[in-house]
Amino acid sequence: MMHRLALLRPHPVLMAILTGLVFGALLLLLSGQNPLRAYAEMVRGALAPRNWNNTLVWAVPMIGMTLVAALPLRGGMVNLGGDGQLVIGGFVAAMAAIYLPLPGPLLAAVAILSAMLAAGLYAALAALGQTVLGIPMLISSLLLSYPAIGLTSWAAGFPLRDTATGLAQTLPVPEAARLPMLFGPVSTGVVLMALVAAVVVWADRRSVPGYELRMRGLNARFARYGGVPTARQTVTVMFLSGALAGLTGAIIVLGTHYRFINGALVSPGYTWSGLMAALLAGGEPLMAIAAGFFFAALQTGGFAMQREIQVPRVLSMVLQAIIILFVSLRNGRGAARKEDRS
Amino acid sequence: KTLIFLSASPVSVNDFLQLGANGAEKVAKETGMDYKIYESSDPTVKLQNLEAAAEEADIVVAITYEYDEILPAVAAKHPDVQFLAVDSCPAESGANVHCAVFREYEANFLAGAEAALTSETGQVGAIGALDIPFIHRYTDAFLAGAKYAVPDIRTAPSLWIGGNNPFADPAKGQQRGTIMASGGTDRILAAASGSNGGIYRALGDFPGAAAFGVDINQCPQAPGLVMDNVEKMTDVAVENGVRGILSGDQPKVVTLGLAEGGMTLTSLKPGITDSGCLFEEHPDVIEKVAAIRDKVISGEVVVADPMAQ
Amino acid sequence: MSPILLAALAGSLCGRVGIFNIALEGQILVGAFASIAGSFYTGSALLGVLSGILVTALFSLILALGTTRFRGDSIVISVGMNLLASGLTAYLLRVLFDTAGTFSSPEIAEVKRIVIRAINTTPWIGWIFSRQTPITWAAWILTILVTLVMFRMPLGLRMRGVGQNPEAARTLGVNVERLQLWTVVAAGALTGLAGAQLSLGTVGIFAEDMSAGRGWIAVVAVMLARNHPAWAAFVCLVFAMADTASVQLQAQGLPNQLTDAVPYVITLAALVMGSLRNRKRRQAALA
Amino acid sequence: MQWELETTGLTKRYGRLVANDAVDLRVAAGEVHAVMGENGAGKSTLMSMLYGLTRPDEGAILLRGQQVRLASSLDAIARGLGMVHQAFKLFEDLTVWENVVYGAEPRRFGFLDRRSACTRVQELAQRHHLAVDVRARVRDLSVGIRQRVEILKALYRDARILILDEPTAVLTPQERDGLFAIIRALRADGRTILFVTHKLHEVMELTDSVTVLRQGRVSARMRTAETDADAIIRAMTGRSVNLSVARSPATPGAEILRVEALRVPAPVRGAKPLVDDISLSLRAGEIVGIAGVAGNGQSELIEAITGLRAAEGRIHLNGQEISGRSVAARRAAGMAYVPEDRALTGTAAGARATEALLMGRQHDPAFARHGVQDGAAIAAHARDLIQAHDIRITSERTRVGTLSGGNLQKVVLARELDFDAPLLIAEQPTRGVDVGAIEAIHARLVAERDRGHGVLLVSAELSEILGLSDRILVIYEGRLIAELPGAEATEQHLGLLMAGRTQEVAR
Ligand SMILES: Nc1ncnc2c1ncn2[C@@H]1O[C@H](COP(=O)(O)OP(=O)(O)OP(=O)(O)O)[C@@H](O)[C@H]1O
Ligand SMILES: Nc1ncnc2c1ncn2[C@@H]1O[C@H](COP(=O)(O)OP(=O)(O)OP(=O)(O)O)[C@@H](O)[C@H]1O
Ligand SMILES: [Mg+2]
Ligand SMILES: [Mg+2]
Repeated sequence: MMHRLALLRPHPVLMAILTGLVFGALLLLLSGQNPLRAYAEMVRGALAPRNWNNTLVWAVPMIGMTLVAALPLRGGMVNLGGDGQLVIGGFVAAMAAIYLPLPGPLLAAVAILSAMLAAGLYAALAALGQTVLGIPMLISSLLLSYPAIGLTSWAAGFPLRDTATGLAQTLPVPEAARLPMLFGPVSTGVVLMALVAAVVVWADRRSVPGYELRMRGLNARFARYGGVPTARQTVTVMFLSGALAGLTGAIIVLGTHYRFINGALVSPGYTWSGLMAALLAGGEPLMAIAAGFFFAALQTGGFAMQREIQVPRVLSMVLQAIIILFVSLRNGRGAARKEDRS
Repeated sequence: KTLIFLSASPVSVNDFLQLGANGAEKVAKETGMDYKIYESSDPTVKLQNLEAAAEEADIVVAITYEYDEILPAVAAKHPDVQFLAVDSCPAESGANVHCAVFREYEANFLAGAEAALTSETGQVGAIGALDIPFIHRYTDAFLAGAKYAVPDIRTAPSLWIGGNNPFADPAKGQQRGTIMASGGTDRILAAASGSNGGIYRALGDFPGAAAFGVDINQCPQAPGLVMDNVEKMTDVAVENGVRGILSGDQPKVVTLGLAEGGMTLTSLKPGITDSGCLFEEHPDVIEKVAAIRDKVISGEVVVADPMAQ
Repeated sequence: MSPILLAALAGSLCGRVGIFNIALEGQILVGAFASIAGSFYTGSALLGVLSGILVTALFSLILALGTTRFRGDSIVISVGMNLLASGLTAYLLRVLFDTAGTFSSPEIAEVKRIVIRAINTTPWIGWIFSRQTPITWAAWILTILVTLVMFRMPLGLRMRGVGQNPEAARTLGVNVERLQLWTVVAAGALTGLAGAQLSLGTVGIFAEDMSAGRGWIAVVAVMLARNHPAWAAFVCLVFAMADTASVQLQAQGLPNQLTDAVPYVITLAALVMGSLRNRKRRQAALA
Repeated sequence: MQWELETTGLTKRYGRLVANDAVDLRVAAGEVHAVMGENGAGKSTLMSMLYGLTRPDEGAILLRGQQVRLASSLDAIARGLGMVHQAFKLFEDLTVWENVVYGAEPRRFGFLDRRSACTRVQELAQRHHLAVDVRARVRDLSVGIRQRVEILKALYRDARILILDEPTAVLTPQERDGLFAIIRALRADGRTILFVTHKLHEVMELTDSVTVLRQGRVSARMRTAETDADAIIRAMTGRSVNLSVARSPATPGAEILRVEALRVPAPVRGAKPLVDDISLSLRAGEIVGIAGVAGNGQSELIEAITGLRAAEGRIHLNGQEISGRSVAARRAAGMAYVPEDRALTGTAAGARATEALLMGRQHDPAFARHGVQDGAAIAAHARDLIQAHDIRITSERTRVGTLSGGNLQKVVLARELDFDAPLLIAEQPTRGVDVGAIEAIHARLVAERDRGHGVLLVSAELSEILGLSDRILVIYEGRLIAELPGAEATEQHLGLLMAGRTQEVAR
């Protein structure tokens, strides 16, 4: 009955977006700006052919971190440690690319894989904290972020610093390990991420592990009853989630910055935006990717808006937040998740 | 013609960015150019903004080291646009890239000397936002200057703000300031940008203690608590740079220190009266500091660049 | 540490009535902003603190109504609120005060600190007891008060019941949603006070994102203390000592990037040790 | 005549479903009044309207002739109504006295007056012969004692009219007799009791008058002394029902399941193990019933056997040792399991029928190759099961959360029977299922046995255990305390055993 009602409701997400835009317009009016002009700049800044590349560059890590959050969420788990996993991925990718004596494309591949492995293992630590020690994953994943950020930032600032610059950053990654450019600032990272996203969507719908994870998200007890090894699943899913974060970090390092720069992976807030996109979609990967893309466009548009008419781009943050809030109020989602949290 | 000022973070976050923006605006007005600011807050957007600026402007001013990586490539793609990198210089770059960089350590050295000469407890220290090489140009040079002026001065180990928000966590600044002052340090260099305010508040509880501000004259912000400021004249650097580019005689790299007037202490600026700073009570000390400055300028005293170590 | 303590009290109140509040970070930020703005416009520290409390209480209505009336998920709402707080304060900073980054002004009246002359400059003791604002002392009194209310007052009994079994509370005539709503709003007032202490009490400055993770530490404290206010206060105390110790470590020459992580690592270690102790117990529960 | 409690034309609709249709209830002061009816007849709905939990769409409630509006249970409590719910509503982590005074606490200077609260609850309990330790935590109490706490809650609020919704469903016959004594004492005290039950003999034994509901309407109103069981059944169902299953004697074959010294430790240190050294054996072609009052370890025993709960001891299934193995491995070794709670364990409300019916066989090569699901095969399988078991559902893509309880149970049964496993564990297979469906499920279980499968049946329903089991094991406080042949067991005998009174049985 409840479900039927939910299906009948007219596009709750669309309504939420509209409400967010209305609120944003009020804020703009409050500060003496023309909302239509601001929104027009935003749309142009995100979607005009000239700016399309920018959105794409932003969307790649954004979607990466969305999947990082969506994967566990699909099974009713929450990974709050995306930041830590992201920096570990980025750092390991940089280290491997700089210090491993491997030729060309192999170097990039090894760098990416080792980033995924390291970040995945780190995330699995939080999962083991839950399955072995009973520390809620919500908290252990969050806490584990801090030492990861601290350690990598120290390493980039001291022992492994590029002394040619005054910054806390590592040496540049050799040319050979860099992801080839496709067009403009868009690297082959886009292709990589698109492939990974497609695999996640497919696995969610068609694979047995995807089925098991979905059922667990709907009712963890039911999944256990049906023979799904939920403890092992927790560890596996967190490993994969972390590995995706590692991939994201590697793509940023090997495709955009060409070195590990202290703070550069965390400061854009991909992790939190991604978590929100995933929550917005209730963990459903395709919807989450769409939401992630939407947020990427919103944020890129926000930057352009600030550039063109000096409207603070934090406005796009406010828009995002309001959309999230309205979607969550309208859907009353998350009933399935309460199971795991207790 | 169009001048675009590029900042890697919102200009009002940091006083020397604001100063640079002021300089850019001033010189644009003087020379009749259109003027725009592009602010970013993130490495990816920084690149987008740089490219958008290169498309649109005739002269692009990019401030801080954060553009070192990306400037050369973008400049190469836009050979008719002139670029001025302020505060840092890309390693290899084309002819259309000019640099104006600072020797911050020189002025910090003087501030340290002034601190040592005015200290009552005989102990000085420095608080930086982050433990990164660039900020050691402030903290280490400050301590070196103190040792130079008063060889038996005690120096407290430097403290760092750190955390999630090192450049804007005044509460942590307050805590660090209190801890350092409680340890008997009464002259403290506050090299932590937005967290500085907290350091000043902390010193309010310790009669006789004073801080050294950075980038601009911060004395009015905390009356009676700031001795002097290490000023970084980014406005001068921008104005002169842009003029030089327009007239076509701007050298590839300009370094600005005490000699060029690019770095100074508030107390050493000519015609300062209403600074609100504590140094005004120590004219004798300022005289000594001015003497040290002259020695630095003449090369008699060589200040080491902590970043070069 | 008093901002963290106040936020942890707020978190344990919410937890007791069955609402998991991870919006503390954003609430502190809103409180910090509102009290600075209030103080700036009225010229009175007291009014500044009050406006911080009031505005944050209003802000927490999002969580209060969202989880009760609209049956939303508290995690999603909280994450949205954190983002909203960060964006909105930064936006208003530009609109109202025409600045970004930090805002300070001579017109901001600060909360006066209570200086105890005798110990003012004594290491440790002086740092801890002297130069504290009335808000800090209030925070400790509130800790006692909240604990008393929770375990010695009818209201606290009702709150605990609502968190455990809302259905049962409802059949006994307790208006569950209303109690939850007011608890979350009261918790919002506490976080508003936390924000006021952070901005008006400590420095008289507002800086973007100046909550800087303190709300998350409070969340961790609440989880460690299982919603017990006194235990949460104890965790906060340990955390604050770890934090102060980490500054001492800096002075020993350890880089701040490493010392920053010390409090979290200590917390993690405490969690691991605690659960190793309880491990046997749990093994009997669902495998 | 002035009725103590009266409703006129009371109506409650849930969408198109009319749960209560113009119900006229008339209860005299100082009587025990039974309300009867099949599952879903509307009994609980009526009671929750009387207690202010649900608001009627039409009609009126009159107390001693006065019409009252009950906006919340607070109103009902204020007017002297008290209710003990079908599912207890207690705070497990709070003490007995805290549970009792909750919402009406004695105060001193604004603080909770714990001492006077304790003494008042203690006195109240003594006066009404409700033996209970007022300082104990509810989580440590047995079901029977919890019920006393519920009654205490109502009495503490000075309830003149006490509503008991299926209070005996979870009690042993002996606990039930204790409850009846309490009820009689309350009646002697001048209180009025509304008593909802499915059990005819209880009505005949205890009550003064009966109201029967059928499909939301009052189908009969009678004095207990002037009626008989048959008349009530006819009023309830419109026909006569025979619940006993016709079955031939068992022909037990090889051993299917052997459990040796199974132990599930307690969650808190020092407490008694939940399952204490249980050994049992089940053969092909027999139904073994496990009888016991809810909460005596039967759920934990089953969870330990199915692998949902860690346990010590050894379990052999089909000659294979399965202790310590995963749920999946145990299922693969030949185990099907109908869990006690179809909505919380047996299915997921958000799952489509295809998904719910696949669970447990997701790795079966018929449905997946190399981890890739065969959507067509899965859908076909679901359609087959839906048809074979006559599950009323729109399509195989419908989410099972929209099904009624009986149909949801069919989904679980269909899936588990389809495993064709030599061992079927059926836990409370007919709980909350209506009479027609019960007949069908019982027939299925017997058919399983006759096909040579072993059935382990857990039920709180004595009639079900007695009617189906070839052998009966009695569980009490985590131990098996008796085994008896199904043919010889009587309800009285079993009841004593379930209460742990082995000596009295021996005598
Ligand atoms: N909140 C509700 N929403 C929709 N339908 C409901 C609701 N509560 C009860 N119903 C429906 O109303 C009818 C009457 O239910 P009620 O619980 O009163 O039956 P009952 O006689 O107490 O049954 P049982 O013997 O199983 O306890 C049922 O069909 C039930 O599904
Ligand atoms: N809380 C509720 N909200 C919405 N619908 C409900 C609720 N409870 C019951 N229903 C609906 O009422 C109907 C009857 O449900 P109920 O569980 O009482 O059936 P039942 O009597 O146990 O089932 P059956 O008649 O198949 O044995 C179903 O369609 C169910 O979806
Ligand atoms: Mg029913
Ligand atoms: Mg009922």
